[in-house]
Amino acid sequence: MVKIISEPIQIAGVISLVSSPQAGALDVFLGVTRADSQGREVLYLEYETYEQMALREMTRLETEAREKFKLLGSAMVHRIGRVDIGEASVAIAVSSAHRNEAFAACRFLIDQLKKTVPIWKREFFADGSIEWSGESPQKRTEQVR
Amino acid sequence: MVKIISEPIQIAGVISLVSSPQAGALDVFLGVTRADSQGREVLYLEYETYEQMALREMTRLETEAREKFKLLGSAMVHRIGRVDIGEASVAIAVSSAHRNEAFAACRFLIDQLKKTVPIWKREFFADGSIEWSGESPQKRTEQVR
Amino acid sequence: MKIKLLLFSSAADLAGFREQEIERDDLKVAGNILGYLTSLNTEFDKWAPYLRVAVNSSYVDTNHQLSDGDEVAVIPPVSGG
Amino acid sequence: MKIKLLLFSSAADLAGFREQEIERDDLKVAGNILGYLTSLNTEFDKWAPYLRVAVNSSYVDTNHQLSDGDEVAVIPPVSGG
Repeated sequence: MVKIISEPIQIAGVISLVSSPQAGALDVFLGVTRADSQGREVLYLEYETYEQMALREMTRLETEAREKFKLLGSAMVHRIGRVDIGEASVAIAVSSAHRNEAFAACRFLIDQLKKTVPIWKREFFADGSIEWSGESPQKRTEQVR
Repeated sequence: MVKIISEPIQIAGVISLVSSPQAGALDVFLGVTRADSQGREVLYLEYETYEQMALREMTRLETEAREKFKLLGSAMVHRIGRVDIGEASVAIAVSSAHRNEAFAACRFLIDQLKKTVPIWKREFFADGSIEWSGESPQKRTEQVR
Repeated sequence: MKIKLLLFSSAADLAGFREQEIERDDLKVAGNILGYLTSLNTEFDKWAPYLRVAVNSSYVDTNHQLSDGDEVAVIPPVSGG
Repeated sequence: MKIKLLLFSSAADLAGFREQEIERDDLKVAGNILGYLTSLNTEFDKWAPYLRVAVNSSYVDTNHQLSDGDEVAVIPPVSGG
């Protein structure tokens, strides 16, 4: 089950999506907006997405995770639009009979989501600047310096 | 923050215990009653504890986890008494700046809890039998056979 | 070739638009879209190593053959999560 | 030596009680409590390798010296989680 929403993520609802009488272990990961980004104060974030493709990629990742790990349920919910400090931008929940698979699958899904799902984060800093997060030619140049 | 309770675990409440403006990652593990225990149908579980020592052990584990990993918050809640199929017996939540620490600390805490915290599970099977879970001389003999 | 071009994030900022219907003879494969963008803003030249192209919601190689009516998206480095 | 003995889980089932105040001269170290339990039910002999002892809510070695007033708990293999 994958979703992209503009409202706050209701974590209890995400968990209920993966419950199963066979499940002995649930792992839930939340990615949350931090007040600090590499030493700079952040006021809030804004996320945008290519929604149709993002849903497709997330579904593909779920299918891959269900093949790699013995999952009973999985859910990936990403929030877009403005996300304030302390609020969750993403929730990933998985259930399995035992905890090894739950931890491994949850980790796999968040790692892959961050690599391939077309969602972009814009950081609104306390100093007034606004920047897209992620790799860019500018950042590469700064790193080389 | 550690707790032993007799009521259903309210997961949103557990998560709120570990939130922090510096947290970028939260991992939450739930241990849930399964309908199946090594091929036998389970109706429900009952947990008992040596409460004073269990709270002390859980606090010790939290302290150890906070030293090993860069945690911003942690919470361990174990339910005792009857726990029905699909209900959580334990919830562990941790928060950290980045996800590596959150996943590793959550895994550490559930692994250690299962080794040292004085809590015992009794399985009520569909066939009417009732058994304490965990190692015993009887089970060892059965394994050797 | 007639396609629908979608730009996101920093790529949309560089181009100054997010969506455009384009019809051009020099669009044969997915990689050609980067040449088109560079003709609009030379900054795209530096960005080329960072951009991926998706056709009809799937990532494709730069030599993927385009077809009339394709939805072609330029995907800057993602930063969800 | 006068102590408060706490038994849990399968250990309580074997002994037939969960809590007892006991005063005995042969209780010097934590391990002695297992001898006392075996005198009540010989099954405890088989269980000995599986049981840990805690004094005042901390695990101790079997050679830990007991003191008057200690709360001594017999901890069968735990199964929380």
